[in-house]
Amino acid sequence: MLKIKHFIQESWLLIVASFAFGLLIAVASASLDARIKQNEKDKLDNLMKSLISDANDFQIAIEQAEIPGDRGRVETTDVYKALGEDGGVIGFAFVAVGAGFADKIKLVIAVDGKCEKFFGFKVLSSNETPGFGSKIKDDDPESDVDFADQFKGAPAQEFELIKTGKLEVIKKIDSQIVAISGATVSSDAVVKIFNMYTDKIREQLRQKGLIGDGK
Amino acid sequence: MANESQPTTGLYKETLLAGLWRENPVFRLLLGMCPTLAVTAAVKPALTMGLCVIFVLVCSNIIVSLMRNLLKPHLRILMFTLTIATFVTIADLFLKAFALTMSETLGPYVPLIIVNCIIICRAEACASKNGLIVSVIDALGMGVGFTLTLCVLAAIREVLATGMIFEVQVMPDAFVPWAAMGMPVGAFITLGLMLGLVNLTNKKKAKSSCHEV
Amino acid sequence: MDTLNILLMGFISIVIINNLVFTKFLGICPYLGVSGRIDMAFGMGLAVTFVVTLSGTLTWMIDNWILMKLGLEVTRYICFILVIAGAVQLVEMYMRKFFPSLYESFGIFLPLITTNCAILGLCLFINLWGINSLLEAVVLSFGAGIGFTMAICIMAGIRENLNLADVPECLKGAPITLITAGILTLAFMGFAGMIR
Amino acid sequence: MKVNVKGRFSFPGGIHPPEKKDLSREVEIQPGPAVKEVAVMLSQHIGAVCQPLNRKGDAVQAGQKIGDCDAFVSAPVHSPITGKVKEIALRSHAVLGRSSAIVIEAFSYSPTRRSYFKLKDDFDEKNYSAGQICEAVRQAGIVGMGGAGFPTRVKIEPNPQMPKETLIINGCECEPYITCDYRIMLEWTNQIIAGIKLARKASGCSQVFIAIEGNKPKAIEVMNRALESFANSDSIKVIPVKTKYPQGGERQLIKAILKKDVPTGGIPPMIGVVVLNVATAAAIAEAVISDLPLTHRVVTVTGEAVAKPGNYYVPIGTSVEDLIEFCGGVTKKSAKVLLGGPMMGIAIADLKTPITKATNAITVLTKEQIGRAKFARRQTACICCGRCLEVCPENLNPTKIAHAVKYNFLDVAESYYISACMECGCCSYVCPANIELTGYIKTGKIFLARQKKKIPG
Amino acid sequence: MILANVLELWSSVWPAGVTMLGLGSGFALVLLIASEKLKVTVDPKIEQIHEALPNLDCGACGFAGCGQYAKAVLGDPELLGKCAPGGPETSSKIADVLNLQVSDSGPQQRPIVRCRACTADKTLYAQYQGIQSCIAANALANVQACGFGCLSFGDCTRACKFDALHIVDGMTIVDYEKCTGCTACSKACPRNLIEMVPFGYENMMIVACNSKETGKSTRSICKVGCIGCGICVKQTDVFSVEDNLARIDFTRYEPNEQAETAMNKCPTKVIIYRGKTAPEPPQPGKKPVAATKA
Amino acid sequence: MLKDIRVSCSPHISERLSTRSVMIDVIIGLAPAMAAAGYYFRIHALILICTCVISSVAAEWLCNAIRKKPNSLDDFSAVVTGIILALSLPPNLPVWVAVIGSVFSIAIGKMVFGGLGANIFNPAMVGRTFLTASFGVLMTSWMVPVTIDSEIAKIDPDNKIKAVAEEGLVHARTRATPLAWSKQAIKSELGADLYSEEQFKATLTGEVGGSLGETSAIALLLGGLYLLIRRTINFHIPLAILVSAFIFGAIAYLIDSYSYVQPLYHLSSGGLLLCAFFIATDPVTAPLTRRGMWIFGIGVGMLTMLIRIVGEYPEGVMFSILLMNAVTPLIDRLCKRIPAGGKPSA
Repeated sequence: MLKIKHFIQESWLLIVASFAFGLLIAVASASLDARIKQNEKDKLDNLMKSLISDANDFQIAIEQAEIPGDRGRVETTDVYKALGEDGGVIGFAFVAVGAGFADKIKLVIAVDGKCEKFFGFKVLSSNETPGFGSKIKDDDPESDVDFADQFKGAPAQEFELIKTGKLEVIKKIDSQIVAISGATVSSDAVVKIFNMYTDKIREQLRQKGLIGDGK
Repeated sequence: MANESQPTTGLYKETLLAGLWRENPVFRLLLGMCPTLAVTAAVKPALTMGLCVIFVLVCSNIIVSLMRNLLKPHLRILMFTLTIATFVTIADLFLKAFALTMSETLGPYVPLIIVNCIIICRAEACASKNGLIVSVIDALGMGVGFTLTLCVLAAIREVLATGMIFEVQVMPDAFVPWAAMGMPVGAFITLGLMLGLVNLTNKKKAKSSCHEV
Repeated sequence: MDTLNILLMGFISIVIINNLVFTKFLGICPYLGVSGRIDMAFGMGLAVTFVVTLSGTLTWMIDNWILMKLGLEVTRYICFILVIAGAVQLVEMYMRKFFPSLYESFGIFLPLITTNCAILGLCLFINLWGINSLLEAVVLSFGAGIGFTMAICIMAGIRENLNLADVPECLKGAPITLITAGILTLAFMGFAGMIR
Repeated sequence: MKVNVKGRFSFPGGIHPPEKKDLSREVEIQPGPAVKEVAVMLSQHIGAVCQPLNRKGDAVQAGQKIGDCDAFVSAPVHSPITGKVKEIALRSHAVLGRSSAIVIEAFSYSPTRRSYFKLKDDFDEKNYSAGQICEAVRQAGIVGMGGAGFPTRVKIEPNPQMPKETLIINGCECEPYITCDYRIMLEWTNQIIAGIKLARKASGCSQVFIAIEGNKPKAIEVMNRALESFANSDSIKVIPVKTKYPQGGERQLIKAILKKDVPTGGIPPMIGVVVLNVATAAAIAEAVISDLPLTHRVVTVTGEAVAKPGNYYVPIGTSVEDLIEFCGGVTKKSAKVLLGGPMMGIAIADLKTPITKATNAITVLTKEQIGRAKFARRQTACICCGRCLEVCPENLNPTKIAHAVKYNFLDVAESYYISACMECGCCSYVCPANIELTGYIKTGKIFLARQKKKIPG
Repeated sequence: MILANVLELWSSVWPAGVTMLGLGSGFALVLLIASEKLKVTVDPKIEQIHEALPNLDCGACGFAGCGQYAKAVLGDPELLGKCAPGGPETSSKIADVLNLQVSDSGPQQRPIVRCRACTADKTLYAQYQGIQSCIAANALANVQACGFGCLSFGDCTRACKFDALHIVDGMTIVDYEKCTGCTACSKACPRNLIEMVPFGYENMMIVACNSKETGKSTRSICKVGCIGCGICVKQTDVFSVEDNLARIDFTRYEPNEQAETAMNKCPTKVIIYRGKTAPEPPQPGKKPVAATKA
Repeated sequence: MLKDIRVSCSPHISERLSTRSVMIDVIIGLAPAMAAAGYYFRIHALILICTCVISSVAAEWLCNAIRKKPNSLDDFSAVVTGIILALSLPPNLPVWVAVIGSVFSIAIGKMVFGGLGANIFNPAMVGRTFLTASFGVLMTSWMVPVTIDSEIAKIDPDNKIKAVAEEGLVHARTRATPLAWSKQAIKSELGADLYSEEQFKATLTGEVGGSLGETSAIALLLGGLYLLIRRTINFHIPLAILVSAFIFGAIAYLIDSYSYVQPLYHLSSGGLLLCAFFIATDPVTAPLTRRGMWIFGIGVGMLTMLIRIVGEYPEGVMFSILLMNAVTPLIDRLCKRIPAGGKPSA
């Protein structure tokens, strides 16, 4: 039989310490929390701003929008609306997540106010192979055009990944995306993320009445 | 060597220096290999990592040293890890608050400081047996030794993998970066060769135990 | 069927493609220390597999069912490590009592499982990857353990061979193990991009 | 069991080195040198060492027993000549290093050529009982004359635990150069068959195979002819086996003929087999019928460096030096003197080494041969080509064992069954890296034996 | 004001503290129960003995390591004193743990090499080619003319964990400063040349020969071999001659004049000093019979 | 009467065979492939092979000098490594990359383990994999054989793709290897039926883009046959690799013949033949026992096809070799030989 007294005797240090450490962490967290939140928001804002350069402010349009991902998973994301000078909605932006070559890829994707054209995307975080997959965010010195540039102004519909194409094909803004040579998986991942989110976001925006129901 | 007229100062000095070379945690004690390999693709994260480790090491050594007489055997390890985890959490929060990019680069390797063998080993080997001052000095020595090692390794890898150090180009333009050095391969092989070099400096008599023909 | 597919893919992925040792540098200390002989390595691998499955499952439960509900994510690390350290100590005591010979051969490395980054690392990665089903968490944890066992057994086989070779004196032990591990990571690159 | 005489009986592994037997194969057995002094080793065979029965200065007769031992696995030694015991002193022994020997100074010894043995025409093994044969064999001090020298009586004596069924007479002589068994088979055919019959009777075996390598068609023919002319020969069959080394090894021979494996670490009687050398069979006949002890044997003196290679009938205890001298000495190119053949023979440095009952040949190799052979060339690293595994007749992994010994991992060597190695030398022979595999394995075995002896528990 | 701040902080902080408290006490409870229920009664003595041992894992005791020995010695006190590197000091420590009276095991055992032939002293009939190891060479008869002397391939130096043996000019020299008396060298020597003797004094007088050949044949192959002449025996009865070889009874040996005289009178100078401060052994006075080759 | 005699352990005679003669055999076996490379890539082949051989030999010499070990150049193993490495590199690779590869092969792949015989991994493949990881772009820029008119790339699959895409190429100066384009074709859903009799013939003669020595199947078969006849290699490993690769290729082809090329095509293209005859048979890194060799060969064939069919890389040979090298000790342990008389009792 274990006696309470015995238990206290043996373990008081651990109990006291865990309590104290719990408090310590909580205090630290409480004092730093605001800053951390601000940091994260700033980063997101900056990225969104760089995509939708006309925007003055970003506000949450849909909280925790649910996106059914591949293999039955559900991803949730906040959709922000970008407000222009006049306070009108000039675009939407959201964080999109998908599986990359090595790890998850997080993108910030921006579409215009009618959800017809993309403003493009920025990489929030990725862990792609340096030199290959990391080209989705870096400039490729080999080719004359950026992979990400292909999305700028592209129509918000299903993308198709193709492997080779002349410069004109890359430069041409359409739903054909030319893969980065040697980093097909990463390119594919980006295209898949776009395809996964576009329709669902548009649907949800429609439901909320934030955009018209397509003409 | 300890100066005989000033035994305590000598001891402190020796404890401090031990961590730098003679008992360098990476080269000699082979501790804390995971961050050594994982965060040394570039100097900057390596340095950040090193600083975090110093912070956690010093703090946890202080706490462990203070409560060393109250420890019960079956809860000893638990207490150590608890202490370490607390300070790692705090360090992590600080990084997130004041160096967001770095925090993202290091990713899960910051919380993994908790299981960095250096810290728990120092807690076990030094702090739970020694007084406050010695523990702190030991922590500083070990931490600085660890950081320096990390930085050296990171510098080699960063130069070869990107041609840059601290994101400043140091190699001529004609240099084509060796991407592999930034990958796991580079980490393992560079560290392996460095360990070999360090072993070479050991003046241990190489005794071959095989029957040669 | 779909779930099964996810589980299978996740398992293969963590065993081979995202092997903790080769791609995430986790568990290097025991990897260097206990890979001298195959039987020891195998035992260590099994011990790690057991602990990692246990703690992966437990931490997932605590994380998703308690901490996230209470909004106490900040204490995540401290809770994880508590769970792991507790689990390891339990295993250690249990083994000491019922499998003394096994306990002897592990020696110092059993308590070191606590500080085996592979275990905490996996718990963190499960959280990071946003695994949201218990079953998947269990499978991934188990797979991580198997992956570790595989890596350490391969290395032990190689090191047993290297015992009978004229390795330069200064490279014996840890250095040559690291270099071999480096080449192994090169080899495992071949699997890259197969899944995910 | 039906035996296909034309079949090529063989075993897995093995090699086929150049035979080089033509140096001495056509030379008839000749009497050896007129020795002035012989040194009879007290330890001539596997088993207990004999105790000398004489003192310094005693006079001994030819054939007189001069050393004996009570142990079961032992055989007495006899003086081959009439003379005086000069001293009991240390002499070089091919295996044991310095070992004590009875040195006998001859009063007068004239070399003979089997003058005192003649097979009687009315020979019938039924005249002898099994016990009688065994005792005669024991008293004559007969040991295996093929190489190892295991006391023959122990081999042929019926053992209730291990009933013997098959007697294999080993006439393979697979080592290069050596021809003494071949000559014995050609010249003493009848005597061998008499010996075989006696051994069959003593051991109670029901079938007898005489294994002769395919490269000795003459011997096969002679044997077959002799068998036909003898009564009671129906259970005795001559089997031509494939010409390769080490076909003459007991285990390989049994594998080749009976397709059975002798358990590792075990002996042939465990599976009901006895293997006797042809020379041993001849000696048995001599001992049982004429009551003559084993005091002489046929030794092939051969090698490119010997002036007059041949097969000689010499008293046991003759020194190698005397024998080589008798064969016209050696040419200048000589570089290595071997007791036995080039595969398993032991290189000796001290030419005063006396020959023993188990010495079947003295081979003198030339400098060129040495230079061309292993270990004179530089050893390179093992490239794991696996040739040694292919030729190993015991299905071992020689390179692994050798390297384990080299780097002092004896437990690894043991786990690769170092003890099963019979040191035939095939692995060293084929090794392209010139690694002395056999040497390492031998070293490892000695090492292990010492370790087991010294460390308690 | 401050109180309000603290209260506010407290209200945001307490859940963390309480959760941790719960978790901490939960684990403490589980571990406590486990440590009680699963307690293994390890004899604390084993740990103590293990601590007392030098932990070199040299195997001199005949066990796989210090841990194994600690266990064994607890079960069987007879095994006490087997730890050579630790010496009597360790033995007494272990005895303290075991509550035993340590028997005075006498002076420490140290190895002596019973051959003093340097390369020039040795006669070779032939040139050895092959594995450079004493065991391998010894498997062949007559690698050297002397079948008893040191082969100087250094099996003992390889066996020594303490770097205490060296081959100098064909002679095996023990560095008694480094030697711990672990007996590894004496086990390694295939010719059993290395004998463990009680080193009662800093330097010990030894007969540095192992040849059991007759005097005549010893002389014919080695300048510094014992010929079994027995001159030393006449000086003091510490010496004895057996199998043509002089021996010293080390249990009775003490440095005195008779022994000194015996050493000086030895015709082949085979009686020499060995030890920490032993002088260089003298060269034999008169030229021995020229070595003959076969 | 006898002076200067020697003693040594038995046996006292030996076969006249040495490591060097084995290596020279391998070099002779590689000669047809080198000749084919010389024919198709002219000066590129010469430069690349010379660079690799010279730098490999120099690296080995240097490593030995540093370790103060006797020189081991005379066993020619460094030459073999250099040649195999050169043959598995793209023809127009810059010289300095080849030097890095050779040095890495010899130093990290071989010498740190203790030199020839101790290396766990095939040195040439270690070097090639390192180069692939480091200089991905350079290592996948293929050159068309000079025998093909550079204007009309008659077997270039990009023509087909072009026909579909109606446009030119991204990198007009480089051409994909047959395997790479088959992979591309599959991914861009053009179908694998681009395969034709003519192209198969081209892979046999070697008139296609690809690594220096991997293009000509006939030359490699010729060399392999020589080694088999000389008994320098056993037939087990090559046979196991080719058969298992064929079977796996066939399975994939049968499942979806639109997406996967015919199995024979897999055999004749890429590095599979070079691997089967010259790389996987490297005795140092392959298992010792027959049973082990079968397992090893099947493993290499299987992994190669797995990587080719499912994986990211068009060519899987180097990875599968390294992977199987890594498990070779385990295979050897699994296939431990039992003495003829069974395990000794007790």
